[in-house]
Amino acid sequence: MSVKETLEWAAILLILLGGIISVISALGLIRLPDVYTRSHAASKSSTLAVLVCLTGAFIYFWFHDGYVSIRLILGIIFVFITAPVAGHLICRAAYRSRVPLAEGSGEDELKPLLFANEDKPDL
Amino acid sequence: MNNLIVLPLIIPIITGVILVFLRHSIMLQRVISTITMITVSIMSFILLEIVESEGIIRLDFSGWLPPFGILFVADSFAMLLVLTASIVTTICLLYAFSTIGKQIETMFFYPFILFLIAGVNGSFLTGDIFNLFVCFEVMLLSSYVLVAIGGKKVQLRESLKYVLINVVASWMFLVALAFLYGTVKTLNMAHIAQRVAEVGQEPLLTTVAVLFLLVFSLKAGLLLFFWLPGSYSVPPAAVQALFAALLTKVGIYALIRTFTLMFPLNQDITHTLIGVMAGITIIAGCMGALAGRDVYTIGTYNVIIGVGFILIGLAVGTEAAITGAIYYLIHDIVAKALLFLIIGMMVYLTGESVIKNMSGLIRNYPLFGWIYFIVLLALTGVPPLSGFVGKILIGQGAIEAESYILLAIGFASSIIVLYSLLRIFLASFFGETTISFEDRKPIPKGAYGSFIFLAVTIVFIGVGAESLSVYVKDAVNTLMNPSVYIDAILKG
Amino acid sequence: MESLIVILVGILVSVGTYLVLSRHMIRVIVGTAILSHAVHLLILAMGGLKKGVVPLLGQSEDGFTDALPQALILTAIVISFATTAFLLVLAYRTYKTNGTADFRELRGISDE
Amino acid sequence: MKETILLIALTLFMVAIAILLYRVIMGPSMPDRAIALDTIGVNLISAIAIVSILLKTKAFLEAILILGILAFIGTIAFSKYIERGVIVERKGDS
Amino acid sequence: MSGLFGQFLLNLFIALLWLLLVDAPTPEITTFFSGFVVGIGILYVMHRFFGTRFYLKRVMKLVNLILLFIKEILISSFSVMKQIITPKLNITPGIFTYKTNLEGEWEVTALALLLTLTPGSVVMEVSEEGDVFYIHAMDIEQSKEEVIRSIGKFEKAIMEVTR
Amino acid sequence: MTFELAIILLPFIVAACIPIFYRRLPKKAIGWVVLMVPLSLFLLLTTYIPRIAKGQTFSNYYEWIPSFNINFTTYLDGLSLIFSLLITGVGSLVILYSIFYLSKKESLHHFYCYLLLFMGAMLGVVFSDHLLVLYTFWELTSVSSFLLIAFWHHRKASRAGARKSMTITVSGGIAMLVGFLMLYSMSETFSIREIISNIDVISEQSLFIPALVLILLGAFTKSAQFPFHIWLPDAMEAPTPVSAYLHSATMVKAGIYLVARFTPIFGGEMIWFWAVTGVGLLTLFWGSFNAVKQVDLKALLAFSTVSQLGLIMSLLGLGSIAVYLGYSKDSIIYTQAAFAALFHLINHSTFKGALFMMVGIVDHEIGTRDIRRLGGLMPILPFTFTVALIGSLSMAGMPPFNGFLSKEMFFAATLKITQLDVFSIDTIGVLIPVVAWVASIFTFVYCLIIVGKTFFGKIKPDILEKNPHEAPIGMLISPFILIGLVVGIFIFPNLLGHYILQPAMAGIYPTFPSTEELTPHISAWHGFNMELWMTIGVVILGITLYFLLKRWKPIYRWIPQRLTLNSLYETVISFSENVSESLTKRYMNGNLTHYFSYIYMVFVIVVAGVFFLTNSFEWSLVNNSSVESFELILVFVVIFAAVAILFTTSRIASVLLNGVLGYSVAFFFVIFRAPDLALTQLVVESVTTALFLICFKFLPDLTPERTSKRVKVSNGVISILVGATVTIVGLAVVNYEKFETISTYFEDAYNLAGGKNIVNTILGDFRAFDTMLEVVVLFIAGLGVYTIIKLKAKKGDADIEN
Amino acid sequence: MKINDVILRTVVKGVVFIILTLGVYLFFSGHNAPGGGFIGGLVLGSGIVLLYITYDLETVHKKMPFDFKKVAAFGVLLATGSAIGSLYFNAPFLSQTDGYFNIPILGEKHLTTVTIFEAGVALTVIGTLVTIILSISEDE
Ligand code: NA
Ligand code: NA
Repeated sequence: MSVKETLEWAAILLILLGGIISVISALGLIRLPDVYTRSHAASKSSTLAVLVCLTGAFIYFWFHDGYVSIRLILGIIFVFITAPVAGHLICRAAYRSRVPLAEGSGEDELKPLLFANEDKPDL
Repeated sequence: MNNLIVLPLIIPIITGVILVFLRHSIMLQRVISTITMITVSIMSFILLEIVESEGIIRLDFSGWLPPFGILFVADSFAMLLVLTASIVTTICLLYAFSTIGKQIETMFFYPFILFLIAGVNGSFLTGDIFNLFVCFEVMLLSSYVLVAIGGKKVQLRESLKYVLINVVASWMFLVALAFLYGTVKTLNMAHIAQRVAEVGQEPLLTTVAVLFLLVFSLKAGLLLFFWLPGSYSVPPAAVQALFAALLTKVGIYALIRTFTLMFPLNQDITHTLIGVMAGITIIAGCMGALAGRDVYTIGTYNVIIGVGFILIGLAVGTEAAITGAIYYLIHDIVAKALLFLIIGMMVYLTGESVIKNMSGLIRNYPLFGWIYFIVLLALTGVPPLSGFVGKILIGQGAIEAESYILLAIGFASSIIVLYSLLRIFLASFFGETTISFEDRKPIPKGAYGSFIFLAVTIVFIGVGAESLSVYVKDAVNTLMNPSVYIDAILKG
Repeated sequence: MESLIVILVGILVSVGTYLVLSRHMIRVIVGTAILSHAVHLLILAMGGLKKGVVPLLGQSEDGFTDALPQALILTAIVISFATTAFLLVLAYRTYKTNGTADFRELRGISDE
Repeated sequence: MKETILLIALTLFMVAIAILLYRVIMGPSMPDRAIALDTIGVNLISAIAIVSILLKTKAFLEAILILGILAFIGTIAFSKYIERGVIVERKGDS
Repeated sequence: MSGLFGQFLLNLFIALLWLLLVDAPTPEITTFFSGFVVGIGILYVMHRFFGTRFYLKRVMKLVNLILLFIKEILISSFSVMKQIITPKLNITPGIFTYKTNLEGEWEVTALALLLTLTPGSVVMEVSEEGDVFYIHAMDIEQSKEEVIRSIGKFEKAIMEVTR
Repeated sequence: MTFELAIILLPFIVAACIPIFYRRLPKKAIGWVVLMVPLSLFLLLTTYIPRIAKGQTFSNYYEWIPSFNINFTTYLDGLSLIFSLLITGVGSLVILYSIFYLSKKESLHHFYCYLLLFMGAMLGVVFSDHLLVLYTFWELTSVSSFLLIAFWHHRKASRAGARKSMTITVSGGIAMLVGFLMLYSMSETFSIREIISNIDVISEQSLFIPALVLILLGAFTKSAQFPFHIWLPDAMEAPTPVSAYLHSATMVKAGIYLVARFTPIFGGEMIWFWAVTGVGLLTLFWGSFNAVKQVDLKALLAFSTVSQLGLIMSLLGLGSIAVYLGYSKDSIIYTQAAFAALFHLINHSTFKGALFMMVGIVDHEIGTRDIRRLGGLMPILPFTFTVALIGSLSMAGMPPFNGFLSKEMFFAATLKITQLDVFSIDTIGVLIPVVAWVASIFTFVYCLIIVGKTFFGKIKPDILEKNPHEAPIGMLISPFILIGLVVGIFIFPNLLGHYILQPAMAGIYPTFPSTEELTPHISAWHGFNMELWMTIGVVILGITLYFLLKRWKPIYRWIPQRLTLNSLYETVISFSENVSESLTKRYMNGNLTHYFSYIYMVFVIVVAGVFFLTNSFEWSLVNNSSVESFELILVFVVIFAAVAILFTTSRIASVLLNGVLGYSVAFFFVIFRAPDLALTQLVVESVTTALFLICFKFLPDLTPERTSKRVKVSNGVISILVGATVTIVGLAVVNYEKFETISTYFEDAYNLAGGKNIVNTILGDFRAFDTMLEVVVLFIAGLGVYTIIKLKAKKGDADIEN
Repeated sequence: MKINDVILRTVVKGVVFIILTLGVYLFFSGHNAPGGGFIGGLVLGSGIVLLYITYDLETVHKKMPFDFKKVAAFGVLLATGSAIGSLYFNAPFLSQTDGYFNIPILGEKHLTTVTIFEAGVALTVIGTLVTIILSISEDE
């Protein structure tokens, strides 16, 4: 198996890996108890899935077609940068719109700050 | 020279856009829009002359030969309608100047009107079925805004219904287009006609044709007119007049074009269907007009009756009937515009729309009243006014084709038209005057000007019907012989 | 595939139609959006699906998929977008002035 | 073989999307749906990449970037909507 | 002065981006120029937004930072997936605070992003002053320690790029 | 321009001038100026008499719309001449009378303008050979009559009467027009003379009888024949000169004219004979019978007019038998009925005109026309009394007045016809003279009423208080001229017969070789024949009935008020209005959802109906491309997302799910090799979703649909049917592979348009025009959004519309 | 506690450049690759909308003081105007020409009038998109 062939296979396996990670994190979105924990699955493992997959695709195009796709790199960078931001924003929005934490959650240092006076929330 | 054909569409669009920049100079907007529409009218007339003398001319956009590119086709039928529509728009603009109010004028009223007429003219001229869809949308979007312009409660309510129904209608249009492309694999109307003829308009193609029938019926208010009375009652009078005059006519135009050019071969199904729909439309329109207690209801249902009557011409399909349909189409554009301008003025003068709450208008506004009387007679089909020639030709056609039921419905509807319009005349124009001559609101000069012009046009179309006949006959020749159209597009 | 898509279109149309027959403005508007999706897919299906390569010259020169429906859909999408934007605004203005988003209450018979 | 694996991967992504659809439909909270939709978008990115390989074309690579951008903008919009009910504010620091 | 310089850098960056996007077989100077022109256009539209510095000097540090990002996402993803796959969920989510020494929007942002990528934690809020992070942890016992352990490392890596 | 055209045009020209110049004239002068018109025309027309009497006719042809064979052919023959003389002659007298009758406070310019309009129109009717031009003038007479009836339009009754007359006469006119069109389709000419000359070809065609019926409808409505006569009494709301002119002397005779004109065409038909004779006799009887019970003198005259018109009509019917029999020595005798018709037509105009003017004077001087309040006026209004007496006796058919002559001829004709055994006359034909005779008795009675109740008996005290006196001389000139004619014609009937009636007979029987034999010698005394006995019977019974009036008048109450034709008419109108209203309101209820249901139902019924009717369904998978498993999953994702929207109760969820659909569609675009579409769809979908969210700030959340299960089920059924319709047609279309697509042309995009992206070259070049307009659409939408938001109705702006 | 948008704003500042650049790129690449006036315009418009979402009307308007209605109108004028141009040369309406032009600095470039047309399209899309979003957001 030539180097090219090997790398192509690596790319394809990366893509497959991405698919597996994706399914797992999707399951996470079903399984985890509240929106905050689900956002972990979304902003981390789902992101990883796409990054792995795009990397695979990048490698494949590079070695199969000899084509270095800047778009893919940009896509990777973009997803990479924005995924945590999205997670952050959604969590904040959820919290401020009073989506409750899952039962059995531990301390909540934000609550006294935002909803100290439950009757008069400072929104 | 062929480039001239695009002017009735492109001039209004460009000036419309320019007027956006002149938002706050109302005078300038008025002047420019008037000049624009006069120019378009003149251009249309010149084109009509050219087409009549030299035959169909077409403009292949970007120079792509049919059937590959989009094209405009000017035949006498299209040009007659473009000319009439442009003239009527000019008049409605004149009316709008003195009645519409600054607030609406600064809200791009004139651009919307110009876009509307651009869409209308485009629909008449295009030779490409998908482009027809796009032209419809130009017209519709403008009409959406114009129904709601003013922002009154009822306006918004009715315009929302109007928009939604038209959105669904446009959706049906797209479905029809999908099926059309899926079968004949082309979009050029002449090419479609050729291909449909090649396989003898097989059953599936007839199904597609019927789908188009429904789509255009929704636009024309043929049977599916539910949207019409509400939405035509709410906008400012000038807009109402334009709507009543033009919008349904575009649908009618499309129906005539579709079933004379593209799908003329299975008339047992298509034309029978059109006939049944036209008959029901007229009956329903008559019932609505009879039931009407206010000017808007009576007026809008008369629009519906008119639609049904014209389409009897198509359903009957003989040369005389089609000729009549064209005459009646032209008449109806002018007469309905005038009717709605008058109705609008009545409401403006009295602040009322229920006829029994108005009285004796003719005492204070004699000329106004007599002009209404003229339009009443014209719409009834009393000779020698505009409705007459079309009516008798459609009648002749119906007799030739032995469509006696349609004949009976069509001619009986004239009685209801007369009865309903006479009711307005007797209740609102005649009777005791409640306001003294000194206290009356004056009718703006511009409005009077537009009334008089349209009334004169009505008389002219009737008395001078002969002067139009050369164009109408040419139009009919093309409609009755699709090969004329097809050859003009696909050969040479 | 074409048949599958046509059936899918049919299902979308049913859903869209049902929504359009609702009383609430938002449902109706969402219904029209779904109808749009459906018809776009339908147009594409009518040109034949997966019958050729991406209609870009220079990548592969044999057997392009039908590009014309794609162009038509593009136009349709934009028009549909324009309409939807206007529709939404009109809907909320209507709601604000008439005080209801229910079409049964927007009949306008009562105040005549 | 390669193609089969790619198809399997593609199917996996689709399965993930189908699972995520459950979250979009069931909620329960709005942020849940938003996250799920965002994730569907992200998964579609992968799917497009795979389809590009399968179809041997570079034509869809822009779509990847665009989808990334849009998923991001969409999430911002949603979170603002959920948080403030308004997406575009009139004045700063409201 | 430094603002203008930063903008110039940004412009170059856009031109570069352009060059990459155009994706010609061989990068050409003309393409770069057109990219520069595009950049001028965009910057003209945007220039008022650009008030702070942008340093491209320490590329190496940046690469370092990027690698850190990649490492973090790998670790954290796998830790999340582990949780998901574990038949029985055994976690105690919660929210805790962290006060940072970093200042300036780029620094704060970078740190927040890094923290979000850290296993088990998502930054939920930043205080008005921009110095306190409110962090949601998937499992508060474990994450709080991890965050506090690695946070100094992050701050250093960021400052190496920015200062 | 010929004289004939000038004759028609003059009234119109003067009418058009009145509104322009009336302000410059003294009020009184208008009438005198207008009087010149009919007077000069009358004089002009009299110059035609000798030539026409010699058998000459005058025809001229003017082009109007030659493309559709609509031209203006004037035709002046004996028949036209009679009518035109009546129109101008009576017209002159009526205008003269009006000058004194109408107060100067009235809007005289309107009055004379309408009157001239009518005159011109009426002349047009009788001078037109072209059917459509005839129709044109015909409708114009209805219109001018409408305007004249509504002259005092501030009165409710005037407006109602005007509406009724216009509705009925125009409807009849429309029926007549259809009949004309049918004649045209059979004969391919609009010329009456040409139709007559082609009659053999036409009468065999299936449309012949329908045309006959329709044309008769026109004639009957116009001439107030039963049951259409109901408009005429209401038309008495018009000023009395109008009643005298239009509603007794001229317009109502247009129907008579039409029947006379068309006798050569339709005369041979049994249906024509029975319709014209039967309806005429029925009208004659019904009119006279009802006249007796009237208490308003004008109403009485109106019914009497109805009755007399019926008489003339029935005579024309009787005369038509001669056309059936064809020219022969024996058939000539039946033409006498038509001759009598023409004769009575003129006589009626004279005495009825006089009587109307008499009533006008009574009304004018006494202030009422109610016979219950009148009486003993003979000493106060001696001249008027003279007019009343002579007019009434003539109408009653008494010598020495012209009515006697024509009445006798009428009786003779009815008797004569019974001897025939065609058209089942031998069985029921005996009724003809009987009805005629009975009707004449009632006629006699009401004539006595006119004179007796008004001028004899005791004078009512409240009338005396007003100190009434005889009318001014100006008002008496016209009635006296008319009664002069009444007497004059009795004395010299054959002068009229020879110069006026004889040439007109040629118009009714053009195929008969000589008019000489069609012209009987009229003599007052013709021995004690059956006719005379009938007359004597009429007098005896009439006088008896008059004096026993109180005894038998209650029979009028036998007919309940609800069942009178008038209330029947009102009921039909209000019933159809109410039914229309309730039906229209039921489906046009403003409910958008219902409208959509109707539209979708029509969609399903029509499209699916035609689809199955034409057997269009065909489906095979031959043309289909393969399906991969991931695609299948995607399809299910789309289906689930779509179905979920149906059940969601959160607007956000529905919009998000719509977003899922949009993204999925975009992915389909990817799978189906449409990169540009995918890109656009992605962006548009996102922006649309954002727009939804932005607008949600102003919109309420979804509420559960509060609809009944029935509605839900029916909506569900409709939706499924719509979807199914699209699917089945779609499947058939997929299967339809007969044409090569035009798209292959675009594959040469690089050489043709210099672009490698085919879709983009289509959008930017091949179909750039679509793109250009689509940009405009987008722009309109953007501007529209701005307008809708910024332009808000002001608070004070009440919703006056709707 | 007031919302501190520092993370969002910072990232968006960076991301907007990518979006805008991509928009311009898509605009130009349309003729030979996916893209074109519409998509370019939409992406550019989305970029601007992103700014509005991230900041607020006032701030963005201060920094980008355009009347987007006029931008859109100008776009339409450009699109129709480029079409009208062909009337001048007596070519069929909307005729496009293309050719290779030698431009200083840039060297020989392939230019077509389609580009002007597409620029009009793009401007209209941007203008309309932003107008719509702004109008709604400004509504009370
Ligand atoms: Na659409
Ligand atoms: Na649509």
